[in-house]
Amino acid sequence: MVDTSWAAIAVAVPLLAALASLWPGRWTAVAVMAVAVPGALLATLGVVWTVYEIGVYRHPVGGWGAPLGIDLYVDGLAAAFLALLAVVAGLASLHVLADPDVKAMPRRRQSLFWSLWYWVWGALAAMFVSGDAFNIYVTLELATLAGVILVSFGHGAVALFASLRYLLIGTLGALSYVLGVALLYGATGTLDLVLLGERLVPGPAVVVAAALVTVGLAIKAALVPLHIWLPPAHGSAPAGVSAILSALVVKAGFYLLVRYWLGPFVSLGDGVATALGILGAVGVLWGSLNAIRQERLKLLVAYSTVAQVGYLFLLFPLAAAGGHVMAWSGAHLLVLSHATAKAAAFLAAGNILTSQGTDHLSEIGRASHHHRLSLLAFGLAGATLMGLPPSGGFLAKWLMVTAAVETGQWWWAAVLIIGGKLAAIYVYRVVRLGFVTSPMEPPGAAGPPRPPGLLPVPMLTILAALGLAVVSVGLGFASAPPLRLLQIGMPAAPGIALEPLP
Amino acid sequence: MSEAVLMLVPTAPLLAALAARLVPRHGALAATVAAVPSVALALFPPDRALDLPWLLLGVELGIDALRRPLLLLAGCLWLLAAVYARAYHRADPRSRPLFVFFSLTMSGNLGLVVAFDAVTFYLSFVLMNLSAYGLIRHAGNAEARRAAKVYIVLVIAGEGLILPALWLGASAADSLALADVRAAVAAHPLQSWIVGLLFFGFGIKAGALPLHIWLPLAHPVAPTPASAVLSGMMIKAGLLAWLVFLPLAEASLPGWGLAWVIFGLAAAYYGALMGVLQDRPKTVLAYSSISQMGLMTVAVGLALAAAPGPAHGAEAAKAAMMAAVVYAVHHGFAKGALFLGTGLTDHTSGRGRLVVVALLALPALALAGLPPTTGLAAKAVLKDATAVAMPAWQNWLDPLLALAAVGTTLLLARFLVVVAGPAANSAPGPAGFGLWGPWLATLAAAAGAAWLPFVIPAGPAAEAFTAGSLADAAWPVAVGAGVALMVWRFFLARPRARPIVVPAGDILVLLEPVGRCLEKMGRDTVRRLGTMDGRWAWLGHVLLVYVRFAEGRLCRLERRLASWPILVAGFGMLLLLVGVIAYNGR
Amino acid sequence: MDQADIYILAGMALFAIALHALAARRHLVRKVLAINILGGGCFLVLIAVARRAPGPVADPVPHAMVLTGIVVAVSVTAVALILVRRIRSATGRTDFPEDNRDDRV
Amino acid sequence: MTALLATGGWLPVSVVLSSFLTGIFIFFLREEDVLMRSLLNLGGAVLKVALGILLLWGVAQGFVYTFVLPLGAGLDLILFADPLALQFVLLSAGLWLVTTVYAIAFLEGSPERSRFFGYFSLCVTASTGIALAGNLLTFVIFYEFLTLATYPLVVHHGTREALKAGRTYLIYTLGGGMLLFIGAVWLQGLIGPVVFGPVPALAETDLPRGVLIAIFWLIAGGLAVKAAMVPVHGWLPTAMVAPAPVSALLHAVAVVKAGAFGLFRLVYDVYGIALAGAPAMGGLLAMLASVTIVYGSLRAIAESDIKKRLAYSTVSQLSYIALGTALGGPLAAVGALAHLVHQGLMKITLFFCAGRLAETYDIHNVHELAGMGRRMPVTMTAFTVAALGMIGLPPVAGFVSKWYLALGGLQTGNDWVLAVLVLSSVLNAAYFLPPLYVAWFTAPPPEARLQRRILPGWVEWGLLVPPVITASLALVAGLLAALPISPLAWAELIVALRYFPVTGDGP
Repeated sequence: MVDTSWAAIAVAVPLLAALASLWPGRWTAVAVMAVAVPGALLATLGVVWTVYEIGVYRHPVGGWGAPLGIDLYVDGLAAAFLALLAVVAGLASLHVLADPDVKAMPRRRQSLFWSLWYWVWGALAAMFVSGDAFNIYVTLELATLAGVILVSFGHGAVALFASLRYLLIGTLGALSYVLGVALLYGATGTLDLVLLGERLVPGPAVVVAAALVTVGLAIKAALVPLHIWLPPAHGSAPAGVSAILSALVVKAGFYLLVRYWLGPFVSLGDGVATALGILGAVGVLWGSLNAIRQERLKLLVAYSTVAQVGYLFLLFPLAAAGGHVMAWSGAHLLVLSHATAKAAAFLAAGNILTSQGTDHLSEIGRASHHHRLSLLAFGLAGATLMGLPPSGGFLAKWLMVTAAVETGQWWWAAVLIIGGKLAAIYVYRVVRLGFVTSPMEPPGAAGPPRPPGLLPVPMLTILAALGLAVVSVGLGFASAPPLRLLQIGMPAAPGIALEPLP
Repeated sequence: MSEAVLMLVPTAPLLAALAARLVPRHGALAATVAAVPSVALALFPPDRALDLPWLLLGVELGIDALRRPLLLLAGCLWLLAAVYARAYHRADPRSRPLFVFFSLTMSGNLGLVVAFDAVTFYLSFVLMNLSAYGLIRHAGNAEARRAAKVYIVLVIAGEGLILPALWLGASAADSLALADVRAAVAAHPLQSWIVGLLFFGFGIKAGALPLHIWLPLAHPVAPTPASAVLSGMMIKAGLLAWLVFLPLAEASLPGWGLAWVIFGLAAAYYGALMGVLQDRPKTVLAYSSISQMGLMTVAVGLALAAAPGPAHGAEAAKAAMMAAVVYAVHHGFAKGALFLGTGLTDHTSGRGRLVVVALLALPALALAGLPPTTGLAAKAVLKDATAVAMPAWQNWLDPLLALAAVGTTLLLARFLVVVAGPAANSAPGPAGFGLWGPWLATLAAAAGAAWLPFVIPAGPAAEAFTAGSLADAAWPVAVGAGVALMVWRFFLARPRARPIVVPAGDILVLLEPVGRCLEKMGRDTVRRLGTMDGRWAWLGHVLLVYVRFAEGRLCRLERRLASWPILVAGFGMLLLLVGVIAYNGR
Repeated sequence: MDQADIYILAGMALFAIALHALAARRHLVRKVLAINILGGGCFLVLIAVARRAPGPVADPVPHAMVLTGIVVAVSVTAVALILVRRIRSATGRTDFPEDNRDDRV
Repeated sequence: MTALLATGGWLPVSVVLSSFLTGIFIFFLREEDVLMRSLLNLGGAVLKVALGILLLWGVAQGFVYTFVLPLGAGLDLILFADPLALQFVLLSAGLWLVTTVYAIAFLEGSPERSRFFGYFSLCVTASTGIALAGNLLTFVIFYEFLTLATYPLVVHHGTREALKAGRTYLIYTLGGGMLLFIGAVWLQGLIGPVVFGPVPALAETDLPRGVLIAIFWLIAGGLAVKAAMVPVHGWLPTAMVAPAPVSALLHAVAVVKAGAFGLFRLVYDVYGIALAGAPAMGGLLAMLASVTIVYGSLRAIAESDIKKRLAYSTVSQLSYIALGTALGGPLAAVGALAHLVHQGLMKITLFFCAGRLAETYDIHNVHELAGMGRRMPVTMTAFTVAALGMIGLPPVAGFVSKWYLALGGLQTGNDWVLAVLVLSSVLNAAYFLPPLYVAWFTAPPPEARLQRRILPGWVEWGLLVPPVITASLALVAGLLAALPISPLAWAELIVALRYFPVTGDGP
């Protein structure tokens, strides 16, 4: 019998780290990290291994079992998201550890920061392995709450406004969700997602509940037109925070929508799937166009998130139309590669901002040599955002377009492709800066001296960004294991035979 | 393995070119040595062809009855010209590039003579043509530049005509061997196209009528030794090309044959007429070459038209081909001697000059066909060929050929007058043995080479000396000389008489403005093409304006989305939307 | 329509009213209050759902959910109020820039 | 040794990786580590050539090399070595080696060399990847990778002009990549994985004709961008702002050839000539290629900037390959494939020479070449050989490919091809002979007006030897075209495999 408690450990480690971090001091941060990051990675590996070994499983925490205790529900999707969380948050932790902005905070604020940091991590981990609708609400709200406070660590009043707006809108989404869950419970008498699917009888109350759940989660996932909280929040938070918010917290909304709409809500028909797809498509175009006109790097990256999340929603119509395996694989590979790429992009942007004090595009070009590696990381991440090979984004788009072609819905393919080209425009606006011969530094063989007014960037922060970027590109080659993992426990669409697992 | 020496024919001059580049002092010597293998092979030909399947697309070199006299001519002329050039260009500061081009041209010229396959022939032809540009351009003055420009334009045009003909032939033959190509052309559905392309493509080199315009320009400006080979051998390349590519002895094309004959005769008369109206010795000689090439063109025409018949057609055509070759050898040596002698007149004065002019009369008379020169034999062979190949044409062709001889006589009389006149340029130095020696050798060769048994078969050679043919040959010379004398006596000898002079290149003077106009038009068109990309710039501007406009709208809309009432309204609408759709879909 | 249904509808009405407040009220504290009322509406629905369980005893699970929800709501409110105060002290404002037509950021 | 050779797919992978790893290492070198960087560069290049030759030897022995990396969801990354792939691999690897020598000398003392050489290596990685790609997906991956790796080289100078050119480059190539992507995914969505092999993927298809044509033109359109066919050629001349080695290797060989190579794969290995020869596909493509050939030549005449003229000449010459591919018929295909190599050798020589002229005498314009034949005889000789080859004069290699193209046109009954080739030859002469004339036959301006830049001795050699080598190769490739190891013979082998397949395994 395989030990199934790895999932619980993967949740517990960051939560314990959140507690431990409350003890102030830099060494605490280092020590906690030295334990928590490898610990979480190890636990995640355990989860992945377990899923590979025994497939989908439930782990009753403390042995109580549902419905009294809390059951952890782990399938390939959950394991993949856990792994993503561990990798992204782990590398981002390195960045935060070396981030001069964080180091400049007072000690108590630093410890608070770290505590909240692990809190988000723990909340997300708990959410991914949660099979219970209400637990999801709690974890969702915890992640939001911790995220909000982390955003408020950013510079100036803009960050405060952004975090309050994020809090209010996020809570609106969470409450809408919980209202929906209440109605669902009223209709079915269960909170367990699997049981819910079995017991769900479509009726007016269920329809209202589904609408509330869907729209509430859409807010969390920043689906256009409910995305307006995202750019200011992600644009003004500290770099590491923006990274995990954009890479993971937003994806959580999508993750839950997948859980519901490829789970219990399947019986509500394809219409909503198409609507979600259309909104996603609008999001792709709208987010990209807005990203193109941004003058600030972090806002550009933030709007790019709005666009990239839009792609994910194409999963619903594609899966509904039968392009199941391809769409499922593609969309989730896109989640993985986009999360890593977006985190890399935010960390790179943060490095530039920290060093130069501004992230206005017109200013960055003046010190491009100094930001070389950061821009390289951004460029690599950009390849994924554009969907260019050899990156995970490319393969993901290939799969999704194939799904669109196979199901005869070429218009979704058009969205994917046009979005890629728009992404190329905004990525290009940044990447070209890396090649400007800058007037601030006379080029010379001995390497230019640091221009005045630029702060040094710790190597660790750069490496964290580069590492994430490399992961996102590498997913284009090493995509077989994650794709295999993702297909474990993949909800079967009617009439589609799953590929046999090797 | 004696056939392996054939490889030396084109490669020895290539090495000489390299030597001339590296050791400029001995450029002429290298060129001289480089011509030796050709002469030797012409005298002692290998009995087999050299097959080099690994080279290019497969190279085959060889010497046959057709090529042997021409190889002899080419080898001797290049050799003698090289020796001559050694002395002639002793003081020339630009002798280094000259000998490089000289040797390269030689390589091409000799190579095409021994080429048995189309690619090697074409390669040699191109090499010769392009390198000759350097010879013509050598003087570097405006006249030379003009001549070179006209030359290169025609050469490129010629390539453009030759290539498709070669491709068509080689494609149909599925082989590169010239013999196969000829056979394929004989049966090709596009035969007229190919023959036409060949006529004009190689006609440029052979000085065929409307395409001759480069010759009178090029010969006077090229250094004398170069002119000698240019006129003596290089223009024969066009002739040889006709002989090896046209389906001679494979098919009878009377129509094309007639065209060739007509063009040939026209060139013979036209060249004589225009040549008489020139006032520079080398220009006169150039026109003489055009005129003489006309006669060889007639021979090709005869071969082309040779009446078909079992066994007879092929033999007849071969006779006509040999006539062309014999004539080429005769003319080549004579013209070489004339050119080299003309060069000598610039370097001599007084008595020496008189001697030169007197000796120059010998090849001149030979060209006119005066007995007992090679000219007589050549003309006899040509006449025989007419009789064998196209008896039907004989009764009008013979008189016309005789008339051409009158023209030749007149032309050469004019040459002698011009060359005896005051020297065009001051003599750079006295002529030593370095100039005299090769020239005299050329004279000797001109007198003797054609009598070699493999050039003129014994039969026609003996036949040439029968009384009838002697008389036949003599009267045009006499008439020509008489006319010349009369013209001189009653017209030119008067004081203040001014001869009519036609500018060298005759119709070129008319063509040049047209050419310039075309060039300008071409340039303008091309330039307009270059600015065409700019034409689309307005589209970009319109797009840009539109994008800016759209961006403004975008900003406003995004800001409006960010207001709370709209957000909450959006939330509500979405709820409604999802609800309605789900309600309908359940 | 039984009593529970009325409660459910009332909760949803509360939700709707709070939504309106969230949209229409500019003062930050009012928005925080609106969120609280929003939460109140949800809890009311949950309680009503608990009442619908068969048998004499109300379903305990929704009660537990409400309790948890209240805890979350308290935390949210606390954090929101802190943020409002900090906004006030940093900028002297008590409303969002996007709600104020006069000074949009 | 034989046993080692016989083992699977490590060889194609290491061919690709040899430059990839080098490139990655170079990125992290400091600017002043000249020796280390040069050693890495040259080592990678030599290794790549050695591996390429090993691969060639193995394939000649009859081994089949296939490397498969499953990407999940039924997609595979396949690298394999067939004779066609090998030709392009050896061309890229060999010319990369030569260009590396040249580039090290050319960029001596300039900034950002680590970045330059890093991307330079990545470019070659991409082009060998394209060569060895065993299926359409792999091809697309490396094709786009090439775009990304080339962009930094185009904008290397960082000037406004360079950045503008880079933008143009990206607009074109990403647009082309998009078409290719759509076409590839569409095709793959319809028929499953498209594997390149002896039997065309669409050999027995029942897809509607309209769909086939649409997919063909999507893919061909995407490839045509890199192959710089009219009307999507605009990026190539503007990309000439890049340093000379980039123009030489990428815009003469790697990038543009990737497009041309792809067209060959598309016509022969995806559609099969029987299908792709249709008027709506191959026929139209041949027409387009012909238009490009003539148009490129005309534009080249109009340009007096040497590099721009060469660029338009590339536009024109590249379409010879497309023409030969599209015509169908074994001879035309042989011509196309031979030209793939021949044009690379000749054009890279021309760019090398142009770069050397610019570097030594600051010469950028045709008119400034006056007297250069006397001052830089070796360089100008190399230039001349290559230029004459471009015109199509024997015995330089260009003649051979033109010859086969012409015969191929006749073989397939497309007699009009002769007119195109002749017209193009004449136009080629019209723009290549003037520079030769100016260089060899006109007097140089007075010494005072023309300052020769003093370069270190090894730099002079580094700039001189590569063009001499490539020019000699171009000459030898033409002179010894009939030898069994010539590019022509290899092209004949490749074509024979497609037209006259032998039964049994291995080529």
